[in-house]
Amino acid sequence: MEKQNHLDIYYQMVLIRRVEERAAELYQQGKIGGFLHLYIGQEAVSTGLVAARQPQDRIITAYRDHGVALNVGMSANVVIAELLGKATGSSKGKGGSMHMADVEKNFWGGHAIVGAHLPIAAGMALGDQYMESDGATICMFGDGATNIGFFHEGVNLSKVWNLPVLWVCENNQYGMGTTIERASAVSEIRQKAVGYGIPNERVDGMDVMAVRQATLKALEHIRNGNGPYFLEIMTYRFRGHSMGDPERYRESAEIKKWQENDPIGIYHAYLIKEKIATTKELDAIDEQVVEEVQAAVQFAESSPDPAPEALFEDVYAG
Amino acid sequence: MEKQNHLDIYYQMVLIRRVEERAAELYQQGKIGGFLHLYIGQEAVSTGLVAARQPQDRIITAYRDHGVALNVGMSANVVIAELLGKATGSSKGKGGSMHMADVEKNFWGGHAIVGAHLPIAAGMALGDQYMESDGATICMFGDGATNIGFFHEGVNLSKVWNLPVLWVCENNQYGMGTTIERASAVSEIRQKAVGYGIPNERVDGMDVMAVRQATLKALEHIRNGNGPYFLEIMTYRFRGHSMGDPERYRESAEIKKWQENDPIGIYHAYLIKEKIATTKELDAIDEQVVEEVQAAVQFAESSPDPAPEALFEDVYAG
Amino acid sequence: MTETKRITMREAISQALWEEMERDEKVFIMGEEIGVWGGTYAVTKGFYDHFGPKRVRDTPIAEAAIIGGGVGAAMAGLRPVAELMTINFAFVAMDHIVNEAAKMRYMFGGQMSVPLVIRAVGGGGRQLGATHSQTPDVIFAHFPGLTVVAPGTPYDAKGLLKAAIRSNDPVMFIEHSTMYQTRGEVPVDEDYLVPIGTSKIQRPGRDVTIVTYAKGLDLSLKAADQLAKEGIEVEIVDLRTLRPLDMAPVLESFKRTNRAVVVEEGWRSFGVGSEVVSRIYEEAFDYVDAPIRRVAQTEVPLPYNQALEQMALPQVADVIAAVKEVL
Amino acid sequence: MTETKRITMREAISQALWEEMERDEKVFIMGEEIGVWGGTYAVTKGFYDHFGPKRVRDTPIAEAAIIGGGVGAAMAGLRPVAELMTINFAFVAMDHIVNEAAKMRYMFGGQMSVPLVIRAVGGGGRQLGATHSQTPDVIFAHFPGLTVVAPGTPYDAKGLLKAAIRSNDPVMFIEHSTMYQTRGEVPVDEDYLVPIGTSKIQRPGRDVTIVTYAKGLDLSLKAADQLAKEGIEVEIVDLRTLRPLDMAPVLESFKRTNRAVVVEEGWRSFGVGSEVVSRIYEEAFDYVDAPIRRVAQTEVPLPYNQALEQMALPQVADVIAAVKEVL
Ligand SMILES: Cc1ncc(C[n+]2csc(CCOP(=O)(O)OP(=O)(O)O)c2C)c(N)n1
Ligand SMILES: Cc1ncc(C[n+]2csc(CCOP(=O)(O)OP(=O)(O)O)c2C)c(N)n1
Ligand SMILES: [Mg+2]
Ligand SMILES: [Mg+2]
Repeated sequence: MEKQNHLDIYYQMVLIRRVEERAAELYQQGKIGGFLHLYIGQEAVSTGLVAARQPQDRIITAYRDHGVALNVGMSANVVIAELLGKATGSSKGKGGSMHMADVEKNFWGGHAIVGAHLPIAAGMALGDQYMESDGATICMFGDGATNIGFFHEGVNLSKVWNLPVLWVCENNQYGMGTTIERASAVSEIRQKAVGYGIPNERVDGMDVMAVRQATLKALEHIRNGNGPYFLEIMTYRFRGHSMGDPERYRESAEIKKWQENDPIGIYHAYLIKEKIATTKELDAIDEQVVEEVQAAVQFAESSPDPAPEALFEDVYAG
Repeated sequence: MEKQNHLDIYYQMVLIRRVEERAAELYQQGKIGGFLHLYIGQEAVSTGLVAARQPQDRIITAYRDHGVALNVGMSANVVIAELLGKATGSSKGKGGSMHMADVEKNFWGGHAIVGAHLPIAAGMALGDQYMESDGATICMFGDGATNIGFFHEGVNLSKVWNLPVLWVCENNQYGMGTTIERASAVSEIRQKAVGYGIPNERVDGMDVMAVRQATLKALEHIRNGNGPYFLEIMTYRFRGHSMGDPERYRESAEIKKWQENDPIGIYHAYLIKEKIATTKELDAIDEQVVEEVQAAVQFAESSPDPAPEALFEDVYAG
Repeated sequence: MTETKRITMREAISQALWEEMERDEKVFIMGEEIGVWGGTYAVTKGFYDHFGPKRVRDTPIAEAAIIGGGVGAAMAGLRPVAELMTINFAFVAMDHIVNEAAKMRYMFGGQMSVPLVIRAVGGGGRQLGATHSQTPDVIFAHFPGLTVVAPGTPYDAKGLLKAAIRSNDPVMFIEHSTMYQTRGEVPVDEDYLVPIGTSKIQRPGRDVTIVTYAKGLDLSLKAADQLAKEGIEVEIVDLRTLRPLDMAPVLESFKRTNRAVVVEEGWRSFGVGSEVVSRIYEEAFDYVDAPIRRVAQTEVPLPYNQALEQMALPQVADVIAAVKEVL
Repeated sequence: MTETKRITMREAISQALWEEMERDEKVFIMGEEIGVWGGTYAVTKGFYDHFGPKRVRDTPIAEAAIIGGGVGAAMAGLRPVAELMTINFAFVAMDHIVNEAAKMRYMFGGQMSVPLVIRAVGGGGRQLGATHSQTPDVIFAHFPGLTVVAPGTPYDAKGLLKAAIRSNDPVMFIEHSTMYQTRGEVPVDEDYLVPIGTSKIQRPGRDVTIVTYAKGLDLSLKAADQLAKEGIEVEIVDLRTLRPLDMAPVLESFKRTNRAVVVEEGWRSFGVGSEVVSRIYEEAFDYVDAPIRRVAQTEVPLPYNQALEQMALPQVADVIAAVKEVL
């Protein structure tokens, strides 16, 4: 990996963090409505995945989607504008936080119905297989999502049809307020892949390099025509499930413990220790991000609302 | 096991066979409408299961339900009357072949939507657990049914809540015209149970004693409070999926091979060999069954259709 | 006179659940985040601590198992109240609602009952986007065998939910996410019930009949207040139950006013209003003085942007305009 | 004059699929038993041998994967025709139909298209029991973003299915299991299409307008023949598409006849008829000479027993009686 790649990864993780911190403020100010699911604490997962993919690889995820959006190169401008429901937002203000997407960048969206995008991901992978592209589809979902029927049907189909799909369970150990043990028959999620005969691996999701490495290996397996692969990536969300979560279900000590494992901090330390970058260089990135986010908020706030006619647009392709 | 139990098992298997042979004729004569799924070839499965259960154990199955109906002690009269849609049928002529049930006998029905009865079975088992009964729920389903989301959700829930349910996959190797390999990620169905951490076993479903034995063991496990158990029972249907199946998907040689393994023939030989019964005794049962079925057809044919008012009955309990 | 207390819709629903659980050991609740979390709309806050994990059951995210499990438990003799976190997730459990719960009794000639209540909160107006903002009540009402209840006041919510829990049939009980703070007088008596399948005049008036339910009641009451200032007195009939649909009070009112507007939050086409309009014409044709109007949601998936979303949702002003049109 | 050939509904649908698969490599079919078996209604017989397993894809019994997979493949640029063995299983895939396929484009501001056709055969009358005999077409028509087509003649079936496959939107294409043998003239030209969203007069007449579709058309045509013998000339307008609903030919006809009956196979309450009736009154109030009548299914889950089932289903005699009532 080139130095520039490393810096870019660092940049992406910091960008996600800062965008979301600002989003939380904008939410508190009533400028963002609906649900807002923050990715803070989980940045290494999407960043590592995207760092390992090729342009022809699709990515699709659930509603906790700001990370992927920024990783694939959507600007903070269109992301924040979408959060504010503006016409300049990535989904023209119609999608909001849960529905970021940029099809040009092969990011096929955040999806709000738990697990529903798994069969869809299988279908997209079928598209690539059918058209003999060598692209894979990376499909991310939560630990909680592995208990819904959609998971079963999507994963089973991928194996039966040997589809080029990388299943990625982001195991942040809770589905809203429910621990894995209270919702899932097995608490090591990768064990579920065994029931489908799909090769699988558990990965430290606080270490962006580990995620990238595992993803590279998995994508190679898939690109060689071996069908689906399954990653369980261990992570933790530092914030509530969404804004307004009373968080009665976990101790603050547990959160603290995980926060000491901050994926950005870990990567920062790694870059310094391995002498890949200097503190000064990273500080410069930190500053750049702050400015970028500031500008993005300004862009978004000064952007127009969708025109009334927009209400009727895009119901049908026609 | 007492001799009488053995004779009763033999009787049940022969009864199922003869009732269904007659049903096939009645179907051809246009006296039975809708779908008719024959159990011929699979008799040892339901017979072995029911032979092992206690009265407090519920049983529920899919649309291929004549076997269970007769095993639990529903008379050939009410079964055939139901096939003919008569008022004297077990579901008053409203259910037909796919919807036999006798709640008094703890048989909770044949169910026509593939896999939908699995979550329902989990719910019934919850009922028993909640009410501190020591009954278990035996839930039967096909190999094809293990690919639907309902399977996943029902089985997962049973493990999470430690429910007293015995999952029984009747692996007859086809879901309609589709072999397991073309529909399921794993071709040994019991492997799916591993993904839920549920103890499991594969059983020879042409051997009624083997089915009974495995069921006894499984029910004991469940009754001891250890939660769900999973049996994969290997069997084969000698007839088409339902009446009118073109059977383009399998060779007649394959059917022949399995027919040599007739569960009734095997059990007959066993009873003689082990000197449990004499040929004469078994012949007598054969004859008794023929008469019983003949009488049942007469009963059914001479029974009245439901009264027109019945159309409006039982939509609501009120 | 019956003693009453002024409480919110949230409290009314919560009390109904609490009281019925206290009254009957066989009543229990299950659903996503109803226990430890206390319910995403805080309706079941405190239940887990009081009733414990046996009767307040957090479930996996598995709607078919929630409803299917509820159907099975009900068949086994319990009285489950299964909660769908939102009605939008009912589509995930659709088969168990319309094919299993609704048909079980009939299909087996009356051998089985499914005394299951499905609580589901729906409605738009909270910027939750297209998949999370629906008011698809009408599609459930299409299925015989199901009972569909959708109250618009705390009084009705409490009385109907208690009646639903005591009913031996499956009941889809629909709440509206923007109405939990709605206040109203509710009897203190723990045995008061509102009979399922009865419509009710919520506001008397002589000029126009508004037929509505749930969120539509809210809009209609506000519209009525404003219209009253202009001397227009609307009578508001609240359906409360969509199946079985009680048209008697609607027809009785219409035969006096000879004019009607139907107000609902869901999409217009193939909505609740279409049925109500058809029935009025079928059963009171000779009393019609003006074309009956429908107020409903613009037929687009609901957008996130607040202004657009509000444009699509029916508003008080739309109700007022429709009333004036039929006058 | 266009050359035509007399074929069955089954052949018409089969030809549409075959021709579109020949025309466009991106069109493929997937579903349960459509390949090796040849389709449970033999519609895709011979397809597997001709097009091979890549384009004729047997699936597991997993309706959410069939429709969800179809949505994904469509998003990726293919043109899947996903078959639900029967429309009753659509409930298992309900979320993917009404929340995913129908909303994908809107929710992402037009970035994605879902050119998916969902073929589903429905209808009663074959003694398949309550869960397998439904005609729930109306509930799909309630959702904006979805297109719902339900042809009643081979001509329309072929032309509409071809148009559906070429459409860039998700289309629910509903067939009726008792109509596969219905015969009619169909153009030989492989590029003839029937535009989606257009109703059509299937039989001209001056006395009463019957509005119907699918199986209802069958009943109505038979009723019309009998009524003609008594000198009553009904005009039959076939909706063909339920969403978007084209009311223009209905209103045009109604303004001439001033009398209407709406005929459908599904349940009456909250059915297709309610919407049609409401729209006629809304848009042609001054032309109404008699209350409009609806002919529909009795509101019970369909029983297995043949006599009872037929009692519940609308019959030709019911159509005739309704026509006489409005005259
Ligand atoms: C079908 C469905 N059921 C319920 C919900 C409500 N819901 C949204 S997120 C969520 C928890 C999901 O947990 P997990 O999959 O672990 O993802 P995480 O939020 O932890 O990233 C739930 C229950 C939903 N959106 N869709
Ligand atoms: C949800 C659903 N999808 C499809 C069908 C149609 N169908 C009925 S039986 C069947 C095959 C089931 O196979 P399996 O579970 O192996 O049971 P078997 O018939 O072999 O006993 C199918 C596809 C259905 N009834 N329900
Ligand atoms: Mg999680
Ligand atoms: Mg099978």
